[in-house]
Amino acid sequence: MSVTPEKLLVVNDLSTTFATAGGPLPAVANVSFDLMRNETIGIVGESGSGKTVLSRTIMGLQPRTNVTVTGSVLLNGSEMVGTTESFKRGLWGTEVAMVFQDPMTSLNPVMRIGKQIDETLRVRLGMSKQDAKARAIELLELVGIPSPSQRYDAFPGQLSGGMRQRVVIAIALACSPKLLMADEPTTGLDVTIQAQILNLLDELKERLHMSVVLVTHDLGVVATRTSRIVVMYAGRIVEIGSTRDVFANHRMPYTRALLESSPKVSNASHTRLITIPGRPPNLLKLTQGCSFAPRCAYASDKCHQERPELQQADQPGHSFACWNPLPITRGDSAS
Amino acid sequence: MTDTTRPLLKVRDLKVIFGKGHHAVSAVAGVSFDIFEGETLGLVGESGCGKSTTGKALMRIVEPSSGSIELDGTDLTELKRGGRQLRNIRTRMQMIFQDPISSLNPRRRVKDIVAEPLDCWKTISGHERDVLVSDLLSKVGIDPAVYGNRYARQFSGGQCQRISIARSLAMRPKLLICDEMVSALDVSVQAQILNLLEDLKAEYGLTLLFIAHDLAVVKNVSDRVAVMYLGKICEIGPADALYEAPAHPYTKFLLGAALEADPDSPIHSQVLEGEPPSPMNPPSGCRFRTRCPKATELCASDEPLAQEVAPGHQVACHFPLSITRK
Amino acid sequence: MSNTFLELEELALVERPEKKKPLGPLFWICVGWIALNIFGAIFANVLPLQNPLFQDYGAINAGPSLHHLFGTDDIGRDIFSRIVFGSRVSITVGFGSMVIGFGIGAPLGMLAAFRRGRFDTIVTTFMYILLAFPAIIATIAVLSFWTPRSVFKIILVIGLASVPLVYRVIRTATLSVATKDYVVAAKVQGATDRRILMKELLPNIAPIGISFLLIGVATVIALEGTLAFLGLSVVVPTPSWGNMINESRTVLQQNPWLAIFPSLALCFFLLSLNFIGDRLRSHFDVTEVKL
Amino acid sequence: MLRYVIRRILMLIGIIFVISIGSFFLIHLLPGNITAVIEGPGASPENQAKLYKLLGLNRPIYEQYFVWINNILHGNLGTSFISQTSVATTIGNALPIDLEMMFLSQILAFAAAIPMAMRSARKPDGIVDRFFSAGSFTMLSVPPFIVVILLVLFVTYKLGIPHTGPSSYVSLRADLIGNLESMALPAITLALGSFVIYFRVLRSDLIATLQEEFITMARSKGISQRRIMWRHAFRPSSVALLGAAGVNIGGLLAGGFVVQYLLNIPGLGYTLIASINTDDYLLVQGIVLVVSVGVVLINFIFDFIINIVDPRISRE
Repeated sequence: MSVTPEKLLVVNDLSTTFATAGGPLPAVANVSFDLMRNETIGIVGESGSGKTVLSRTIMGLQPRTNVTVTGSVLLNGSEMVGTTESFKRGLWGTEVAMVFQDPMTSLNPVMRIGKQIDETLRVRLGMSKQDAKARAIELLELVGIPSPSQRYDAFPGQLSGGMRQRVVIAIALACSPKLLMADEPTTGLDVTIQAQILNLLDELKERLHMSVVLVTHDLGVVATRTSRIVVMYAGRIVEIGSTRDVFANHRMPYTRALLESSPKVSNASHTRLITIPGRPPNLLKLTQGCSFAPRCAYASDKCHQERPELQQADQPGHSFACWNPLPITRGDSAS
Repeated sequence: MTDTTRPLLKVRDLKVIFGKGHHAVSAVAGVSFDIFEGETLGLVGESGCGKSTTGKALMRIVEPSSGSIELDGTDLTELKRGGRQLRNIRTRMQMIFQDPISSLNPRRRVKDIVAEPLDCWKTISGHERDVLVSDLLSKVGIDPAVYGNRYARQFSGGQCQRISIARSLAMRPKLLICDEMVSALDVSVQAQILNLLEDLKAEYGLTLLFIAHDLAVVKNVSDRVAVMYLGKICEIGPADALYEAPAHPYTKFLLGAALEADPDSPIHSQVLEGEPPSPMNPPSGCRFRTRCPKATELCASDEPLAQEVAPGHQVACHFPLSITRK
Repeated sequence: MSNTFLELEELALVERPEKKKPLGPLFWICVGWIALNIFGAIFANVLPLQNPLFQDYGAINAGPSLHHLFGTDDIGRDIFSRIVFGSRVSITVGFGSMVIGFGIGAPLGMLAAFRRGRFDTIVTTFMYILLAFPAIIATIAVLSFWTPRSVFKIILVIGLASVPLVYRVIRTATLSVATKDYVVAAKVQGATDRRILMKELLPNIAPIGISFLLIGVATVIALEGTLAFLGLSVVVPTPSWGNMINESRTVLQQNPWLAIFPSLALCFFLLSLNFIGDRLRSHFDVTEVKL
Repeated sequence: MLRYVIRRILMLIGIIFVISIGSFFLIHLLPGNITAVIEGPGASPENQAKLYKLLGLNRPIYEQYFVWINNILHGNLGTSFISQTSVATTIGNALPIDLEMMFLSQILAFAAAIPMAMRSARKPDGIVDRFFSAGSFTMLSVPPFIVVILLVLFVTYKLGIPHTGPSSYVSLRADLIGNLESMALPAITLALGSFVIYFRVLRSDLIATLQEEFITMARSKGISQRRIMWRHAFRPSSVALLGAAGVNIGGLLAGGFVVQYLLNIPGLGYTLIASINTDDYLLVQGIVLVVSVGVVLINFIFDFIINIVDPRISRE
């Protein structure tokens, strides 16, 4: 295999375009990044930034009709783009698994949760009924569900949101995947439950030697739990780098806007928030320039006419897409 | 700006019970607080703690089971349901809802939505009404000439929330209840709305009850903050002081679980275990005791009453965390 | 404040594009067909049609010709004219029953869903009991005992039998609207119940009601056809689509036209109604209510 | 769950009570002297006395009802004064034919609707789906009495199989093959009507279900398309289908009556129409009562099945 063993996932020039009544909608455009083994990477963006579509395209879970995917996704040496569903089916669960955003809708409401875990074990690993049940109960215990053998027979409706998300994680882990895609895994949950789930994911990642892609709109979620961050805007990567660089040495004005417009617990009460005007753009009506230019305080004519490509920043592995980048303010704090 | 001496709204022992008999759920189990004229009181808590129900009960959208709600000396709980007096007093207190899109009728024009309270009460009409509506729309950043005649279904979440704010201000209310008004919005839009709210509060001399689950958002807008758990207020105090030195163990856990967008912030491995008990069958004594590491027998037998730990800072706990100020 | 105003100026505002499909030419063809039928029914007397009861013994069981466009039946009556006159019964019964059904069911359903509480519980329980009652059997039973049969009685019986169904649809539709925040918001502004019903609820329920009404009319017309076919509708020789098809049975071999033309008239009318109803339903995006 | 079952059973009793009152009062819609109208011209005083006793006509109306219901609970639906046979016996002879017809038609309808809906839902708006949907929509507008006429025209003239007279029905006990032959046309007619409804309901629910997140979740587990369709999508999509089936079987009766009437199948429908035409009011009343209770029971059973299929319903 031509892939270096450290790189579990290599995404190269990946684009996902939906055919809609209003024309082609480029939900993800020319995205490239890679992921090491045992690494956690964060993908951050607002709604419509393409982060969810990106995570599904990487898995090959995009809808089957009215969609075009180009580029390449190398997952542990296997190309995912352009392959058949049955080929991808062989990788789903064992190589890559997914934790979905809303635990209320991602479990089958009329199937007992035990059966939903069993199914994977029996179909994918060919386990016997008894073995699968025993393993399912182990998995429920692993994700911290109290009295797992009783919960095995519960329907999803009988569990709280936090418990359901634990079950979703148990299903994802059933066949010991090497890569876990977590798409907004804590968005609908309360803060205290969110902390529990994020800690659980961290702990399981270490125990099971997984890599994790953590997709979220919440910078707080990725700040302390990822080594690198991808910032997305209007379907493109606008900045990518180590978590520290993105937070402290960001060069793209949008990254700064995202950081500064979110209120912080450490702010004094009545702190005036820094806002950016407008809202994320309509992907059907993108201009040829930088997508952020209409909202950007630093935008020049060039920004409106020509799209900036990702360029290397001072720190290794840190790039940004901007014609008028912010000056480096806080110096090099990368360790 | 803040007249902290005169309470605009006095809430005493407010209870809301849904259902009857075995299935009764006390969503709000005895809540008391004051909101002073010109201040913003933040009401924060996790889902199911009763914060939204409290907000709705204050407007009597949800019927309180007992307790009193006094606005400027009038007890709302004594007014006849559906009566003119109750409808009238609602013009002095307004509410903004969580889901911006569902809070506007998709089949009505923006202008008519904003004018709805005026048309209900027929305070002004004709040209005067149109001028006021245009003025309100401009104030919230929507160009009345361009967008006034559009239907509500054509607007995005942030814009719908602006229209909702314009509508709520039409009758010049004194109190605005904001129920999770920014939680459905993207961060960049959320910041715009929060700033707009602060500006309008100053301009209209509003008093706010800001209900939200997001601790950072609540702190950013509030003068004082009340923390709810399982239908009761466990701590209330000045925003900065409460966040800096929480006296209730629950508040401390809640703040510890809040994620800071800062790679250097510590990960709290000490997270709150378990999940809140069912409000159908709440624990005896202190409602937090089943998850509290400091709970003793006293907590199981006696319900803690609110006690003052610092001026204006009250906590309902038998063993409040010590407050040390620098 | 002017800065927030400017923030929005430069951006396209309409972000939630309406995904509506246009109604399409087929929709308007159907509307036209229904209109034509109703026109024919109303003006059948003044239109240059042959007498539907006149028996032309010179042409018995004749096929279509210039003189008898759709041919004649076994006693020489003109089929075309009988179909036009026969539409009167179908259309009157179809719309008449739905007027009764909606007249009673719709206001009750709206009120129950809006008021909730004891009124809702009582009315809904009562309606659900009636709903479980097989309306078709009840209709057949009442019509077989309540003689002599007339259009008015048929309308009354079918109309009353449809009340629980209409009630359920309108109540469900109202419930989904009445729990929306904009209804609560209207309450908060001090709107009276009457105002909320008229300004907030009605405009949002009307599209659902109209599409259901059209599909209901189609169902009733099919039912009337069935009743007529069984001899339980208007008394012969008054023509109706159903009894014409019934009469054709005995001469099916000699004169298939007698069965085919009224059947086509009935089916095209039903198809148009169903199509209009269905298209309106998707046009108004009525997903929350299953009809 | 138990609370739910008790509530449903109480409701069932209430409904049957209402039905019995409704059926009882039907008789009172008749104009003039009831005994004379029911028995028609030439009624013997002896028969009049019998009917008088059955209805308890000299007592107050509520007592009349109790006399009547008491008789019915003892299996006495009265004796037809037209044919001089027991109403209960007549119904007992006809009922099995209806049940068989219903059973055959529903098997056919489900056997066609389920695979076709699944095929359609797999690619909504694809060529196959458009064809199936347009076809089913058109058929929705063709009432069963027209279907049966067209079928008869087709079978008799195109296929050249003569459609025989009143004796065409062959009983199940006499000859299985002959019975199925005589039941083919009515069963197909009724099946078509049901199929259209089942196909449309299941298709739209399947399309909605397949867009749910838990289906994507199931895909991401790496299980086959077929398994997803049957194990994950079908069950949550079948609630509306079962509901429609419960309601449809009631509605099917009218269609069934027409088919029996037209094809001379001596089921309840045929008997009902015949008794209406001969003014055999007691027989009409008996059939209405039996059929109504039967429909209600079928609905009750379907409600029950829905609860087992979807545990969310009884929990709320």
